[in-house]
Amino acid sequence: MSSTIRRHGPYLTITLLILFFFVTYLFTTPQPVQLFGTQLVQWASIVGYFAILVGTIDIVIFHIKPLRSKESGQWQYSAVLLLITAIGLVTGVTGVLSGAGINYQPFAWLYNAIYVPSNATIYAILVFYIASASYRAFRIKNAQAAFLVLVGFIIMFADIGLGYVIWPGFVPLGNWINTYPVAAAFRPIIIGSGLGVIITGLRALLGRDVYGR
Amino acid sequence: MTAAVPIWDMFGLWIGAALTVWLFSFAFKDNALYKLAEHLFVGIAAAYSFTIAIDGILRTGIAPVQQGNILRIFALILGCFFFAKYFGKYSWIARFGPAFVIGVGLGISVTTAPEGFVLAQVKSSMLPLWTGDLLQSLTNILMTFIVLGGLTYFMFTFVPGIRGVTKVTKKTPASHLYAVLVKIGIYGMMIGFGALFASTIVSRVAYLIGRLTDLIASPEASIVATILVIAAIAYAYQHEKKTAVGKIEQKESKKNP
Amino acid sequence: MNSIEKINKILSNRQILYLLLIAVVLGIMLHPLGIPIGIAGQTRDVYNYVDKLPQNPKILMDVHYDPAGATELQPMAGAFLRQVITKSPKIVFFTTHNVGPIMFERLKGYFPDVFSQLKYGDDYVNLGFLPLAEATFASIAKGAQEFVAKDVYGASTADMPIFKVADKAADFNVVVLITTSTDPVEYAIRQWYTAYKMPLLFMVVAVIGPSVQPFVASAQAVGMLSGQNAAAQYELLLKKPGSAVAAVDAQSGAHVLIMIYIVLGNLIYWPMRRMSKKAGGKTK
Amino acid sequence: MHTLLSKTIRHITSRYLQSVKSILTEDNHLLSPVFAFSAPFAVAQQPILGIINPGRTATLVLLLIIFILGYVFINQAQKGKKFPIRKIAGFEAIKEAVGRAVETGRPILYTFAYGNLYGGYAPQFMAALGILSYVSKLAGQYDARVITTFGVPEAIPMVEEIMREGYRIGGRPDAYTQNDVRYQTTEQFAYAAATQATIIREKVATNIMIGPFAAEALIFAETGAAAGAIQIAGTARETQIPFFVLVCDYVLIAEEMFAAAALATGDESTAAVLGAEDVGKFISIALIILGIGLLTLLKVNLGALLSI
Repeated sequence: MSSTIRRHGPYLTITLLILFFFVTYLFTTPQPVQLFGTQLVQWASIVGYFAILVGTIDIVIFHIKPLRSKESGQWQYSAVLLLITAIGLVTGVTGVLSGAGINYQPFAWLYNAIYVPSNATIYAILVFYIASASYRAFRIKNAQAAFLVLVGFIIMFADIGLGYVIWPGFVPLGNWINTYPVAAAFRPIIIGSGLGVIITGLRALLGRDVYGR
Repeated sequence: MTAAVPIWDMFGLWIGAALTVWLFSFAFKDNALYKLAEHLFVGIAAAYSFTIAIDGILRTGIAPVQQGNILRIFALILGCFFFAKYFGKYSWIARFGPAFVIGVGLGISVTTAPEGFVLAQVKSSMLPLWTGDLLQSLTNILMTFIVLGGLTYFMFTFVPGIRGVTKVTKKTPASHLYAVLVKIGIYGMMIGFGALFASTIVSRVAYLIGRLTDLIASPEASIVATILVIAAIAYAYQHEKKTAVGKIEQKESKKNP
Repeated sequence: MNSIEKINKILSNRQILYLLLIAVVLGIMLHPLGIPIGIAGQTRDVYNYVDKLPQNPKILMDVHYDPAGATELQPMAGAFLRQVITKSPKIVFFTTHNVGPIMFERLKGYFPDVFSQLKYGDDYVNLGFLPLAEATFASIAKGAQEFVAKDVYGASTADMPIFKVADKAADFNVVVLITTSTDPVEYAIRQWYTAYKMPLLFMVVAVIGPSVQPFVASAQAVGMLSGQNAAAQYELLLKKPGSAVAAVDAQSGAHVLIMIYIVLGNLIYWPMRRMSKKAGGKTK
Repeated sequence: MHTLLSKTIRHITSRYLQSVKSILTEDNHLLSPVFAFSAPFAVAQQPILGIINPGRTATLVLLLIIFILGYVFINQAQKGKKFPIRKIAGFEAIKEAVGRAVETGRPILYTFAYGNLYGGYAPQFMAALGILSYVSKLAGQYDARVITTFGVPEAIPMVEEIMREGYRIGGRPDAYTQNDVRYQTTEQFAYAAATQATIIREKVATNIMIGPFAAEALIFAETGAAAGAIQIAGTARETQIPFFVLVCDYVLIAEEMFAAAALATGDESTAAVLGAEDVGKFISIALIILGIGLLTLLKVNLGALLSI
């Protein structure tokens, strides 16, 4: 019995939930059923917090390993990481439990000094990659690439002030490309992803692999 | 306390500037200071996420239970299932947490995707080919072909000529039409990708502007951090020459000049 | 090595390009040029839409961005708030990005002129971070107050007056989704527009702008602002230029540098291809 | 900072506002933004047939068509019916790419992004794992080394299993080492930095990136190009496709990666499901053509029918 639950339980849970929402969304159902549906989505949302907790624990575990084995060139960094995590957790959890939340001053100082600038910078590095990629890759190798480059240039001119100075028409032209052909170009991808969701739902209904095995 | 705040603020600014410069140095060369900054970032991010999740559980999970919404306790129980994966014997329980999330997630997305992602897009693709205005009409015709071409491109199984893979395929009108539509689909997508590429440059440059704005705010810190990072990069080059990888690289470069 | 190969070597030196890029952006930021900006139709549509909102509009705002995206999105959010503040709005803020609570505090600090006119609990409320999941969007639509028992500051939401008028999907006049990612856009389309026909207004980073375009074109969203240039245009339409307007000159500079590199890359590409063909080598 | 910013703003503003006045009065639309169906459709208020929620009939019909057809197709596939899949250039290039690694004696890098298996990106991860099984089999056959980097904690045992199995089928079970399966945390840039370092340090000959990549896509593609690797990429995250199209040698655009996964695993039921999806696209095409025809010739609005 318990082995049946272990193996089929998760799939059965998924199937039942999909069927429940299928019925309640498409057909008229009594009020209590609707309210139960509201409870279900609220729970599913709150469970998301626990997934974040697990992700954090995974990162800590990942960095304990090199520290234990004294992996050369890595354990020092892992030690720094674990230290800062510990400091952050102590200040953060103190703040939350004391009622000040994330605005607890020491914790706020930590994230304002370290997290905010690092987060912004690590994305900003990408500007360098896109610059060098532009030089090396934005080349008219064939007709398709020529098309891509042409559209790219028009949009670039439309996006910056200089384009407007060169020819004021760049702004409406860019706007036209964005609102009409670009919308049309991404439409098949969106229709495809919508159908993909339906198909994933079908696979889940049939108890096939959605996650794991 | 009042006297301490500016000192801490100053210290925070310096750390922020140093981290900015050190992380930027990665684009030039991987070095020790970059790694230090990266690990500080990941460490604090982990602590931050953990804290904010605990905060969230208190606000949306435990507080309602205290206020009398007893059913909310199921959310907490389902959440605790996630931790079962760390206890070998009970790790099978851990699959029920994700199963619940997947079930609800698919349940609400499968029912809304047909209208939101398929039918709405189909409806707005039904454009009149002649509206009386030449430019609008040409635009509609262009859009129609791009959409139809793209949809054809993403068909994988029911494609003309596919069953004759082993035989010599004959050109039928259907396969000609298919080839033309696929070509239109590819070119249509290139318009989209070109626009996307150009827009991406806007975003990435904006990030850089944002960072430089902050660096200008604390010039002394930025300059000190830059000098440190130049030293670190120089050290990384020196170190690389000494290590085995560096030696192999040098040998290879001698072999193939 | 002939001259073309030499030029190619200099141009493909990443370090030189990176330094040039920093120099150009930094230089223009310190000495702005004052290039005029043209206003795109899409931005004006958003401006007009907000302009036509009724008095006391009920607004739901998802602050889904991080410090990186703030450069583009914070000016948009601020400009929107400045435009709507004249109508004495009721705004429910929440965030599905874990850095969102910080970004909200920064938004508040950056636009004191807006928030000083709003009373917390009566005119606006911040529900804090909620997990980024489709279920979160569905839960909010079914009743924000019942879902989140305590706001980001730990105060009970049960007796806040704002939730008497702005709680469920049907209450809101417009939903503003400020986002760096396509995930919340998709969730909003499915759980807010499709299920409840809530009017969506997107404010997105330029990276995802084009891929969100079909939703705007099919009228599933009432409008979209995409990227720093749209933020600058919006600020200009409001006649309250801010940090986005200040940044567009540096944008122009960086773009011109990148365009020059693209053109040079193409000018070099063809002779090099011919050369390598002559040498019998394979091009890549 | 504020003084500098405000100085900058004041400096520019004075010049801008002059031009703004004229801009404000112009209409910069090339076309008026009016679409055929830009106004929301009138939605029925009463339940249809007494039980179906108003406005959701079309959804029900579409869902039922695809569910039923999908079920029938899967059944047919299990009974031996073949669902041939069209040629996919990116998939066919994998053989060539593995060959390149064998020739040069350098490893293949296979990376498939970061995340978890219970979010919306699970299908993409599963497709990536399917293609990995194909790559590891080829590597086993032709004596190449595959290094896998990823940031999906739940996938660690699956990847180990797939790699071991692949080498075993290829006839070299001893070629598998745990060291080549590298889980690199769910933190985006920690994963990105680690994978990038792998590309450089291992001097990979072939770089295969398939999965729901975010901003790190460009970092990998650029680094791989700098390392001179032959690159195959695939993602259904449309924001990253342009970089792959420009920088990589072969790209699986959006859903092509699912089709490639079906080809890679040879699983007929996956191909059958693709068939059901194609029916959905075929319905879309038919509706669009019909709708356009009715609208252009008879001025009849099919869209309204779809809104019941």
